[in-house]
Parts: sequence; C-alpha cells; structure tokens
Amino acid sequence: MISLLIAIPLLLAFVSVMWKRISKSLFFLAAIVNLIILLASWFPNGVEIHAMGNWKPPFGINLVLDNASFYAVLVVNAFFFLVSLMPKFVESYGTSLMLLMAAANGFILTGDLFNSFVFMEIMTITAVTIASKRDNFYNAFKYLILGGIAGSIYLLATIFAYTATGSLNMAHVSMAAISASSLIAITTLYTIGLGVEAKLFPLNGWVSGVYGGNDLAPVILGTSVSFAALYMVGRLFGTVFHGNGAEVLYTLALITIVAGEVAALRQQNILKAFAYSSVAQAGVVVAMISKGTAKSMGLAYFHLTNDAVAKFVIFLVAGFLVYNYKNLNGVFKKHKILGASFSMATFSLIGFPLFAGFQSKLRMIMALFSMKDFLFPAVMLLATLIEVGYVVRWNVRLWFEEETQEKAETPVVASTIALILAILLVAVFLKPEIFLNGAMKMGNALADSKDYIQGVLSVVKGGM
Amino acid sequence: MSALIWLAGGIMIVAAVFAVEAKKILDAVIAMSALSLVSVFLFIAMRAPDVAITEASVGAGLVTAVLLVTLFRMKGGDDK
Amino acid sequence: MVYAISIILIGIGIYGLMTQKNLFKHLISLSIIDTAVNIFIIATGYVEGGKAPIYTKSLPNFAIGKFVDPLPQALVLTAIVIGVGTLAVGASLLVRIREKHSSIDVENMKGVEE
Amino acid sequence: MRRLYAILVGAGLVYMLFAFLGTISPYGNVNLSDRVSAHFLAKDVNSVDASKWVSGDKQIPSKMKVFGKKGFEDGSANVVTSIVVNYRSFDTLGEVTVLFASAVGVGLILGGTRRMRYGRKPNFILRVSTGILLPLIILFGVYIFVHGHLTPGGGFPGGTVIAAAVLLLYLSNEEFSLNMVVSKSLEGSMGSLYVIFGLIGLAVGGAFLFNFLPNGVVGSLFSAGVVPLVYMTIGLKVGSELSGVVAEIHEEREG
Repeated sequence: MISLLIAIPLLLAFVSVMWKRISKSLFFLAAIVNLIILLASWFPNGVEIHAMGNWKPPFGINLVLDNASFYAVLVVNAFFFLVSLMPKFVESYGTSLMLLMAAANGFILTGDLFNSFVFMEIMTITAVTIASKRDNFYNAFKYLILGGIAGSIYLLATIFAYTATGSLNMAHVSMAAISASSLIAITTLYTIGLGVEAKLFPLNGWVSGVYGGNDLAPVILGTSVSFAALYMVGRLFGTVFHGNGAEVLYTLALITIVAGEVAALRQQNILKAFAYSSVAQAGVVVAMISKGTAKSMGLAYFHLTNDAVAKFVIFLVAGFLVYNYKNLNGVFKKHKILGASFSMATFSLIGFPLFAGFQSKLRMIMALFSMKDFLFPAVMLLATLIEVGYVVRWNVRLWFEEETQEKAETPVVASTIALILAILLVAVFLKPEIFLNGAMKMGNALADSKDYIQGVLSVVKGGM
Repeated sequence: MSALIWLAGGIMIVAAVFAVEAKKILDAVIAMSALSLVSVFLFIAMRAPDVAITEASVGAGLVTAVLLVTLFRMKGGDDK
Repeated sequence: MVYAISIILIGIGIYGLMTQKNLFKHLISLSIIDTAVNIFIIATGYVEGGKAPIYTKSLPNFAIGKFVDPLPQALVLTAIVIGVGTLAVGASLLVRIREKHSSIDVENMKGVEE
Repeated sequence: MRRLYAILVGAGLVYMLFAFLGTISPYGNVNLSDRVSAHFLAKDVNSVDASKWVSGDKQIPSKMKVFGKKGFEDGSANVVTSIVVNYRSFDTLGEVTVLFASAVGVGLILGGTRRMRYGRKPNFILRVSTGILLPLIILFGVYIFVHGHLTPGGGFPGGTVIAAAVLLLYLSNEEFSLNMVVSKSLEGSMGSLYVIFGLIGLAVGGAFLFNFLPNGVVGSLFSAGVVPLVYMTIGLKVGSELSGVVAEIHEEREG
C-alpha cells in the first residue's frame, strides 16, 4: 500500500502534462487519495516494510513505514491537502506540487540512503521551480546552487557509508560496526548535506530570499518540505548513527537560533521576517533532536508540528497581504478573520499561554532542565524575548496603524483554513494529546534503532 | 596506465582552473566540456563503460549544447 | 590517486563558487563539482585488474575479483542525469535573470532583492 | 580578501576530505565480497539469507557460469543495467522524475511562445548533412536503448542521442520548431507507462516494480524480463523530455 503514496502523485503528475487544464484537480485528487491511504494504515505500531520489486533488504530498496515515518508523512500530506484546497494559489504549479508531494513522501518513507538522495534532488528542483514564481529568479538560482552543492556532499556522505558497510540500506548501516574515524567522516558530510534543507547556520542564506519572494513558496516549503528535511535529521542522527556527531549539530543549531532571531528582528519585510523566524525554529528543533533521547526527539517534533501549523497560517496571511497591498499599515481592520488567525498564530509562535506553542516550549524547557542542560534553555528564552519584540511590532503595525488603501477582496477559502488552523492551535493548548501522542510515538520510533533494524532486516519477503 | 591517469588528472585540473578563472564565459563553457571529455577517459580506465557513454553523450554533449544556446540567448553573457 | 584528483577538483569548484561574481560561473563550478564527485564514486568501486561488469562470450563466468563493483556505476548513472536536470533549470533561470536584471554579474544586477 | 577567504574555505574542505580518505579502502583494493554488489554480480540475491549476510556470513558462490545460462533471477548480461532497471529500479523512477521535474521547471520558468532565431543563414553543408545524418542518429539512439541490457548504454544515453538529433534540426533550420503537444504527450504517456509497469508488478508479484516477465537466456536480445521494455520507455521518455528542454530553451516570449 505505502508505495502508492509515491506512485499515485507521480502517475497523476505524468498525466497532468498531457492535460494542463486539469492539473489543479489532479493535484487535489492526489492529495485526497494519499490521505485516504494514510488513514487506512493508521499508526502501524511496528515496522512495516515494502521491498521494491521483491528484492529483500539490504539488497533492494525498501520503503519503511513505522510510527516515525507515518507521523511525518501524515503531517506533510495534510499540508499538501490544505494547499490543494486553494486553486487560486496553485495556478500552473499543479504538476510541480504533485512531484514535490511524491518526492517528500519518498524522502520520508525510503529506507535507502541513495534513494533518499534522489528524492532530495527532486525536492530541490521542484522547490526551485516553485520558488521562481512571481519572477523571483535570482533567489531561486541561489537556492539551486546551494541545493546542488548540498546534494553533492550528501552523495559523498552516502558513498562513504557504502564503502564503510558495503550496503546502502539504512538499517544495515545502523547495525554495522563502523570505525570511529569513519563515523566522523560520514556524520560531518551528512551535516553539511542536510544543512541546506534543514536551514542550519552557515547554509541558510537562501531562506529569506526564497520565502520572501512569492506567496506559494513559503507556505509549502516552510511547512511540508522543512518537516521532511528535519525528519531526515532525526532519522539519520537518531536511528542510523545512534547520536554520533550530535555535538556539531547541537552547536550549529544554537548559533542558528540566535542568528535567525536577530535577523528576523531587523527585517522590514513581513514574509522575510517570519522566514528568519522559521530558521530559528528549525534550529530549536535540530538542537532538541541532537539531545538524542526518545523524549527530546518526540518533543522536538511536537514543537515542529506546532510551529509548522502556525507558520502555515502566518505565511498564508502574510503572502496574501504582501501581494494585495502596497502599504501594510492597519490592513487587519479590513480583514478581521485573517487578522485574528494571524495574531493567534504569532502568539503561538512565541509560546504565549492559550496557544500550542506554550505547551511545546514549556515541555522542552522542563525536559532540558531534567537533563541538566542550561545553555539551551537560556538561548531559547533569549530567542523568545526577541520573538516577542517582532511579533508585537508586527501585530501593532498590522492592526492599529492608520490605513491608507482600498480594500482587496477577502479570499474566502484561505481565511477559513487560516481560522480553522488557528483554532486548532488553541485546541492543542487545551488538549496537547492531539499532536503530542503522535509526536511522542515518533520520537520513540526514532530513538529505538533496535526495533528498526529488526523490522527491516528480518523480513524474508516484501509485503504490501 | 597510472602515468596516463595522472596526465588526464592534470589536464582536468588545468581545465577546471581555466573554466573558473577564464575572462570569457564561452571559454569557460568550452573548458568545462573538455573536462567532461577527459573524465570520460577516466571512466573507461576505471572500467565503467556505461558511465562513460552516458557522460559522453549527456555531460559533454547535451549540457554543453544547452549552455551554449543559453549563452547565445544572453548575447554572450557579461564579460568578467 | 584518482581520489586526489577528484578532491582537488571539488576544491577548485568551491573556490570558483566563492570568488566568481558571474552567475554563469557558479553554474559551471557546480558542474565541475558534480563531475568530480562522480569520478570519486567510480573510483571507490574500482578493483585492480577487474573487468567491466558485463557478461559476454569471452567473460561468461562469475568470480570475485574478476569484475569491478557495478553498484557505484549504477549510482553515478543516476547522479549524472540529476546533474543535467539541475543544470537545465539553472540555465533557464539565468536567461530570465538576465532579462529581468539586465545582467548576470552580481555586481551589475539592477533591482535585486535578497 | 574574498579570494583569500575562498582559498581558505576551499583548502579546508580539501584537507577535510583528504583526512576522510583514510577511512575508505585504498584505490583499486576493494574486496567485493563485503559489498552487496557481489550478489548482484552473481544474480543470487533471492537465495541469500539476508539476516545471516548482514552479520558476516557472506554466502558468496564460487565460480559459476552466467552467460548463456537460463533461470537467473535477473537475465541481463550487463550487470549495471540489471542494477539500474531491476534491483534498484525505484532509483531510476526517481531519476526519470528528476528529469521530468526539470523539464516542467524549464517550461514554467521560460514560458516562451516564439522560436528564437540565430539570425544567420545555416551553412549549406549543415543543412544537407542533417538530412542524411538525422535518421542515422535517431537509429543509433534507438539501438543504444534497445540493447541496454546487453551492451553498455541504455535509456539515458539513447534518449540523449535522440535529443541531440532534435538539436541538430534546430540548428540547421531557422523555421523548425518542435511540436510541443506531441512531445508532451509522449513524455507524459511514457512516464505513466513506467509507473504502470510498477503497478502491474504490484498487482502480479505483490511488490512495486516487480519483474513480472520471464528472464530468458542471459545474453540474448529477448531476455531480462521487463528490463528492455522499461529501458525503451525510459529512452523514449528521456528523448522527448530533453528534446522538450532543447525546444524550450529556443523559445522566447513575445515582445
């Protein structure tokens, strides 16, 4: 069944080049079918694999569905579904979005290192295509170059893993006895390779340009694709390399947080400001993943889910505003629903009580204290202070300043979606189990490499 | 054989430096194409005929053509 | 030694990316890095005295040490094609950058927002 | 200053990679029996007990004849092909998708409608020789991907050769422009066909991209199950896709 998650969007994408006019409907169809497939295989609570072409691991390529990959795929596909509900947004990018969906699913599900490289490259190329919307060519080009280098380094890392273990299968690499010097080489190269997509410190120069250049790119790249990339960080450094190389990741992530927040505070463009904020949040998640325990990873993905939902709302609203108004002062007086959902999402971002962000931030800080780590909570509190600064500034400006322009038409579907997601954030505060259960299951599955190895390698024949 | 490989490697390194530093973009594209062609020799020396054929037709052939057409569209690009 | 060649080529590519101001050069440097990585990968599969992994009338038997490793070659086939895809997208972006900003030199481009 | 910084970063990376070189086996001195590819070469993956293999019992068969024999799990004489299109066929599907994504991207980014002109009359020799060479080039491309499982080559170089023929047409004739409807339909239908091959495998053998045809004798033209079919599909798809890219790059916007 799970191979269909990739096969269906791919098939429909190939079909959609022949009938360009229905590509939006096909995208909607693909998103719906994927959600149905996912609902049919709800939290497997074990490791299910699908061996491609019936070649058993470690010889062939296999897709792995366990609690971790299931939760990630569910979140990613849910965001794609939400985007597919807004045909105005998709325009002629239906085919690219379907390819991106297939690639993100494949990237998450695959149990093979080289296969994940292939899917990462598809993600990069389609993301560049989407980033070039609204003539944002220079930034898309920068992203392409950085993504290309990262891809090459990722490939090198994969080859080092292959020469060290003799196979490309993640489970096999995970169980193989790799020498310490070899591990250093592999993890360093993977840190660089994933650093671009995971928005780590020296490699995140593309983010503001790509997210700030049009309305579609931040909504989809800042939520789904970034979730997929950060899932891979957890899978590689948690499951496959058992926490080796996490110190480098931890240091880089802390720098990322501070640098991202400071840049967000200084930024005058609303989309770019929140793009930098998304960089900082990625830093928080990576630092949390690098702590390496099941609980810390579960909380990291809980925080990431909250952040992705909030960012979806923020980017949706901000993108609409930036491309319909020249001057943003006081525009929320005309769009009360959009304004309300935007404010709720931004308050969730800073971890204000009543919203989901509070739950995740509080839990993370508590967990860190119990681990005797005081540096990271300090950085996180500092980051929160800076966040309060720009969130309040933007809210004041968008709500209370003198308005100057004609009213643009309110997008009905988009504002409904934004409102529903904002209410979801409140619901998560009241009942954190909505996301927390899945995220904790994901953390457990990522930390438990024994189960993963057992589940992948003990299978004699690939099932559905 | 190993002397030949060193020679090929030397040519490739020179071509790469030239491709990076050349004043004219056209020269850089040609140097890159030369680098691809020499790498075909390395692939054959390492017993990878499939890769050699693909690199010869794709890397040295089509890519160069696409870049040259692009360059033509940009009226020769900007000199450095 | 092939390793050394490919690593030096990677270094030249990175150097080119960081010093050159012409965007076309960035694309070319990226392509150099791609080629270098491909050479590196093939080199990891080379077996001294091995033959190309194709069974023919004169090479009908399987034995260890007789053939070079076919898997890196399969990976490189994929990697080459991926490189072409990246390059084609990059080239078309360059055409449009030139149209919009009237130059592809980072220092002469007009109206760039980062 | 910038140059010095670049040299430092480049040298740092080179130094790092050289340091990492110590962790992999020296050039030309690889023991294939530690790697999965030994079993790809021996075509006996199905008879290997994977759980024992990963814990050190490599189960390598001793000398055995492969060429001209029947009954292997994969029937192509070219082992690289059997990895690309059978053992790791899913990678190849991804690879086809990368090209497809870039063709879609080039189309969306350029979005031209009018053919660019070179503004000079094509050379007489070029025009005449194109007429003679074109069928030969296309034939050669088709030959490469039909024999992909026997000789070096396959769908990708074959498709590229066909695209080169289209490029030749563009160069030799100022009026020529590719019929995009035909090339897009070919591209889309061939891509769908690959996925459909995979889905047939899922229905017949219970796994996506399962090889559902008999393998035949290693070394004959009609062997290796679905491999030749898939390679033909890939060849046509890559050919139409890259031709599409060549065509798009020749298209300009109006005005």
